[in-house]
Amino acid sequence: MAELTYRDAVARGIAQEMSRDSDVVFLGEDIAKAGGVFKATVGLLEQFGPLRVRDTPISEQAILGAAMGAAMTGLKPIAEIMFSDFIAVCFDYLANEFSKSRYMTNGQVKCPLVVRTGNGGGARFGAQHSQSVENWCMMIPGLKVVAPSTPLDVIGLLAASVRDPDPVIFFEHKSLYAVKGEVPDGEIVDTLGTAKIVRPGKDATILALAMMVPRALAAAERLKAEHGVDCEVIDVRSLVPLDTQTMLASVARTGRVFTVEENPRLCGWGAELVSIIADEAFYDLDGPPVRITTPHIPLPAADALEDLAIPSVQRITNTIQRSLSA
Amino acid sequence: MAELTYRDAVARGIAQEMSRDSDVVFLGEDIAKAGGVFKATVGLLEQFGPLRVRDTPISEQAILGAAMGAAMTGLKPIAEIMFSDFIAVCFDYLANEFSKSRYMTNGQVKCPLVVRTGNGGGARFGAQHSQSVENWCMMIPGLKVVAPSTPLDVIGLLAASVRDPDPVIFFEHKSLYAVKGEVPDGEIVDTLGTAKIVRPGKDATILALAMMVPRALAAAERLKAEHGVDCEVIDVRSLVPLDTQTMLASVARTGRVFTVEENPRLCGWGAELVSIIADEAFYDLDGPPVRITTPHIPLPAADALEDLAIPSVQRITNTIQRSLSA
Amino acid sequence: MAKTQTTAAGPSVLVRTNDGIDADLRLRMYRSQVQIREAEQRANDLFLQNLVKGTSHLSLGQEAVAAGCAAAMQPGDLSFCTYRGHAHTLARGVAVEKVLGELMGRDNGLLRGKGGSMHLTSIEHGVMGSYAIIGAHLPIACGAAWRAQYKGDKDVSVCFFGDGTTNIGAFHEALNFAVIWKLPVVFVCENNLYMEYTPISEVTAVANPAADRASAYGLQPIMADGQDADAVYRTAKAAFDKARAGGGPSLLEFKTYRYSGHSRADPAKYRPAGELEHWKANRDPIKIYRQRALDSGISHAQLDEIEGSVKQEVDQATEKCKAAPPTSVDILCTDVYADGGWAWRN
Amino acid sequence: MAKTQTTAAGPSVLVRTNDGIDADLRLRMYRSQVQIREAEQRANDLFLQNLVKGTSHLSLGQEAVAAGCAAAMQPGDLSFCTYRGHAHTLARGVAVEKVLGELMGRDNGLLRGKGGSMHLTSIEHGVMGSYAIIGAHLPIACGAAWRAQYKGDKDVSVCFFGDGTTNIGAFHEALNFAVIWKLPVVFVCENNLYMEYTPISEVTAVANPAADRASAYGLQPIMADGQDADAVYRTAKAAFDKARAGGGPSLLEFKTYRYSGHSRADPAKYRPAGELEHWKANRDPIKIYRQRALDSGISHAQLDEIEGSVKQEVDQATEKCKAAPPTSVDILCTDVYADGGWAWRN
Ligand SMILES: Cc1ncc(C[n+]2csc(CCOP(=O)(O)OP(=O)(O)O)c2C)c(N)n1
Ligand SMILES: Cc1ncc(C[n+]2csc(CCOP(=O)(O)OP(=O)(O)O)c2C)c(N)n1
Ligand SMILES: [Mg+2]
Ligand SMILES: [Mg+2]
Repeated sequence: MAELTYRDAVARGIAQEMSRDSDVVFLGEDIAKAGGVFKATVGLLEQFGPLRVRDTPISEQAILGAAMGAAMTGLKPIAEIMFSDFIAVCFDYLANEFSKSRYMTNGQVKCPLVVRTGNGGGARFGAQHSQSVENWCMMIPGLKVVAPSTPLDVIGLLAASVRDPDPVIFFEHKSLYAVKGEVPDGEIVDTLGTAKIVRPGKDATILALAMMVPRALAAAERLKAEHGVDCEVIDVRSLVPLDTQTMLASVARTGRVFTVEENPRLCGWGAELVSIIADEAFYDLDGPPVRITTPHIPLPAADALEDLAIPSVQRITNTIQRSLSA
Repeated sequence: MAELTYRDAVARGIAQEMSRDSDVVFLGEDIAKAGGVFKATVGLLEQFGPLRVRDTPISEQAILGAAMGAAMTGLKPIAEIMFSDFIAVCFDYLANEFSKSRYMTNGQVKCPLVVRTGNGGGARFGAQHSQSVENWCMMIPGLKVVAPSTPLDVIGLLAASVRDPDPVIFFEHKSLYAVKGEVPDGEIVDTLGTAKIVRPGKDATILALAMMVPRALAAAERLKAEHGVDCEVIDVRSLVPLDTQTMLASVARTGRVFTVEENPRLCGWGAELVSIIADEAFYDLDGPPVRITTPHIPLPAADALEDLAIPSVQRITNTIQRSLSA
Repeated sequence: MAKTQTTAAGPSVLVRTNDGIDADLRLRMYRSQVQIREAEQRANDLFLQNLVKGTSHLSLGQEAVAAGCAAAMQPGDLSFCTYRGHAHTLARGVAVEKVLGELMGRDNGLLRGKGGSMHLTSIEHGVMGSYAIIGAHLPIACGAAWRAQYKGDKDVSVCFFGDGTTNIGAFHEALNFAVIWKLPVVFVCENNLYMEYTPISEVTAVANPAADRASAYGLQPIMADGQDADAVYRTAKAAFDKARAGGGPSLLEFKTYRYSGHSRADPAKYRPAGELEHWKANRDPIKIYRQRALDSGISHAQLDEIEGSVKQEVDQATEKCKAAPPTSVDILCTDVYADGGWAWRN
Repeated sequence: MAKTQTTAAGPSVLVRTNDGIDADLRLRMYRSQVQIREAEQRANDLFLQNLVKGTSHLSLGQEAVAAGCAAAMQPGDLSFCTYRGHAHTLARGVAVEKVLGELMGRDNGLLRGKGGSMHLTSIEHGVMGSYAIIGAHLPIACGAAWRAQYKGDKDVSVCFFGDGTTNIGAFHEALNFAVIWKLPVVFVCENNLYMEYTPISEVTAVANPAADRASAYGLQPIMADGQDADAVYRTAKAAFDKARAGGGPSLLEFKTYRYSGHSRADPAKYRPAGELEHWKANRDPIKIYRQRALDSGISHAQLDEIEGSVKQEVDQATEKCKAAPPTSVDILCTDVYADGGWAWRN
């Protein structure tokens, strides 16, 4: 058992998988010699050498294309896209290429690769370096999409992603890199497609992802302390595959559901979840499902504005309290 | 009054706006001399000359980037992206550039441009040339998103898009290009952000877009004839701005709602609409909101498979009938 | 051995010599070209009979590039093709029936109808896919070559694309990437003078869209006659040999011409009068190669026999496809994920 | 007049001559460089005091490029910058207070805190934006130039970017596009030897990332010393004049060096020992230019006066920013759309 940052968990997760399987290779901008701009990949070049850990030019299409070609022919590449906003310059590979190639070729082409990327706001980086773009990937058939909220989950879900035979997009939250958590020694492997009840409760279900999980938990504590409301908090963890069973069962118990999404509102993952719950758990619901999201705006840079945009513990608390007492 | 194809309506709409305003310019691949690969822009080069109607290289980033730079400095460009699937190779401009520049610059930068693109399935073009990707754009703050279903709406909404001071993504449905409709003579200008009740009804609301509108209408007729169920069909037309009032009012009358989406399921526009309705019209609903979508798979090429994938009149009819009688 | 001759001003031009190509190889390349011609013409006929749905992009007129390159490949070498990929797929040995079946959406198709004309793929033949988003497969080919480099495998990745493709961003990224990593990948530009309907010269800053860009990646400009399978073969083989030996990537440009429109929807009215006729009369790869074969001592009879057997093969394939059932609807939701299914939820 | 000297092998090298630059212009360029130096250093100090949040990318060491280019522009010419855009923004005349205010997230900031360090924009000064996705603004600059061409406006669009940017797809698309449309746009590559932390030579197939690619677009290779504002001015002016006269685009490469890390997070440990010291001692643009000014007959006093007044300006700006209120939270949802609001629904 050791205390590890989320950042160091990334390096440990990659190292765990690279140690185990020599087909795992790693490429990206400034990831090798410099150890990554978020220092999340420090030491990997030294440990695994320049043939397996490779710096690239600023060529995101080449990075993802190369990862795909390598995956198709026997490697298990991990590709870093530095900021998830940059997915927009190589989106074709996610939207049209490695997501669809297995299906289009009647199962011939396989793409066991992982795209790791720094996602989310809170660092005052402004509109082009702060977005939460999980839904850019969730909406594409053929991808798997994961977003861990703790160091432990980083390692376990990263290992599961690397071992998964399908392309996985792995969203690391930039504002969680410095967060610490307990991590057991030895190999850690988790399971994709499993949500986690991180706080049991009976009055309402809160669905949250990544940086919104600690905020949802804090809000749940406040709701309990200040209003006597007992919320169940579920860390969604994996958007595809989606653990709808855990979420539907929770809603069946609590009768109410709230999503806490860092993304701008329209077509966020919460919309999909609400549409599933509204359809399949309609008669379990005692009141409207409510989405708490960043407003549908680009993210501002100034701290005062950014803090106001992204769902805060306060806003989560107030929204839920008001809705439950309506 | 004349009968016009959806295809010819595109050219007429562009011509109407280019005649009116010399700042309207048009660029894209094979759009000028060849009149477009879908023959939707025939005659424009002849009418407006090579300075205003310009063929480009296969450089989608250059096309959208140039449109943006021109729009920022005083022109009102219309840019064609031949197939909407190709938005993936120039997604940065939609996701990060012209959508966000006004906000980021505190209102200084304006981008009055239109991106026209051929969207949707039915032509047996396979997974990379058949997608319905309205949600790729709907989820981006700062864009407006339109998808007409009739020749008349093509002209009116295109005119409204060109005159709009914000960037508008205009989805033309490839399988509707040959469809004919009555169009009055003279100038036609419609309003963005307005849904249209295309069939009034009292038992359930069907929300549909583009090619799904005629299918929803046909299903409504069949539901009436075969099951005595009277459905209201709403052509959503504009995803951003979204005419939630028309839709919420309809659901308040009917008590039930179904979306008919051509996109693969996850994070489709229907998810967003259902999440709004489930929240704001919760107590109006007499039963679960149900989404009828293409399954969450890449689109197959073979006719038998493609027909099975995209919501058919039959599937729409059956789903609604079963759900209403459950 | 291929010899190249470098001029001060322009790209190097391949000198035709007769060495390195024996009768066997020549007959193989002849057969390959004739097979492509026949199969593509048949695809067109079937389209006219409404038996091919969707689109298709034929390589009529461009047969020598596919045949010459495939002949220069070794088993295990990998082809990355475009939507205009029937020719390259056939050239690597995929059966005509499989290709036509796919175009027709039949259950015997190469991909059982899931991919269609634009996505022909046969991993067992080294055909790593046909890509329909312009430029996307150039970086992908780099990745396959990276695997070979990393694993010490001796195969070469060969990536085919058109002149129009040289103007898209992915081209640039792939070329730079391949060179700095010294990957065993060969980029083959088939310059057929047109992008979709627009002449390439109207949209490209240089005269030779690939060769004139080679120096931007520290590469030698290499061009050859794409209507002459021998020239293609030698040029390609030199590049493949170099890549296999660890010498890194090459960028080849073959001048060629397509006889049909861009796709089945295109009557190709944009061509200047006489251009098509000129190419057909004077630059037809099969005519040129038939003469070459005769000159090298191969008999009319041998060539006629090849033609006959190819016709028969294509006829038989056509019949089989017509008789084959349409794609089974049971496969609609299979093979999205590696578990064989499409489940995105539990 | 600028003279270029073309060698057979390499790019043309600008010869330094003294013509065309009078004392006024020289003092302006000196002032501009000193102002950038002071403002950037202040930005760094404010960051260390935790008064600048988020990231920032300084142009310390690269002042001559910004100053020389801006001096060569005419009013109405348009600048397209990157995240490393403070220098170019200041050089076009935007007030230091506006820039520092923006970095500090104050209500007096250029964008009232909505954009931040990476997105400085001032349309009234012709600063058409700072773009933080590598390469995105090259096509955008083409579009602005297209408008000038179409409308018969006489302004030139000038697009600044780094060496690392030459390896991304948008660079390639923009260059080809600009040339075939013969647009009045000038692409200015500031080669500061590094992309983020990686030396540019390790990831680029050619030695001069911009100049060695010019021929791929039918352009002349043009390089100049980026530490010498006169050389920058002359090279830029020649290109702007050409563009203004309808002669089409140019691609310029200036060799330069950044003194600080890539961004505020970067201690720049990857630099070889002595490299930074060498540039500071021997290639500092302000030192070089101070000497040049003295050599041309300008007095120490004149230069000292400029330095003093710039320091005062930056001090005053700093105080104003410190005293300014934080960005008003009322603007969170304004200016998403042209109606001033963000309403995506009724
Ligand atoms: C990114 C992208 N843009 C546009 C297209 C549409 N398109 C398909 S083929 C083609 C022309 C390609 O020309 P070229 O590369 O010369 O190949 P050819 O068809 O001549 O073999 C175009 C524009 C596409 N498939 N992908
Ligand atoms: C598409 C994209 N990829 C990566 C980045 C991250 N990034 C920001 S600056 C930079 C280095 C740019 O190097 P260069 O073009 O030389 O400019 P410099 O910073 O040296 O001025 C990188 C990789 C980005 N902003 N956008
Ligand atoms: Mg071509
Ligand atoms: Mg640099």
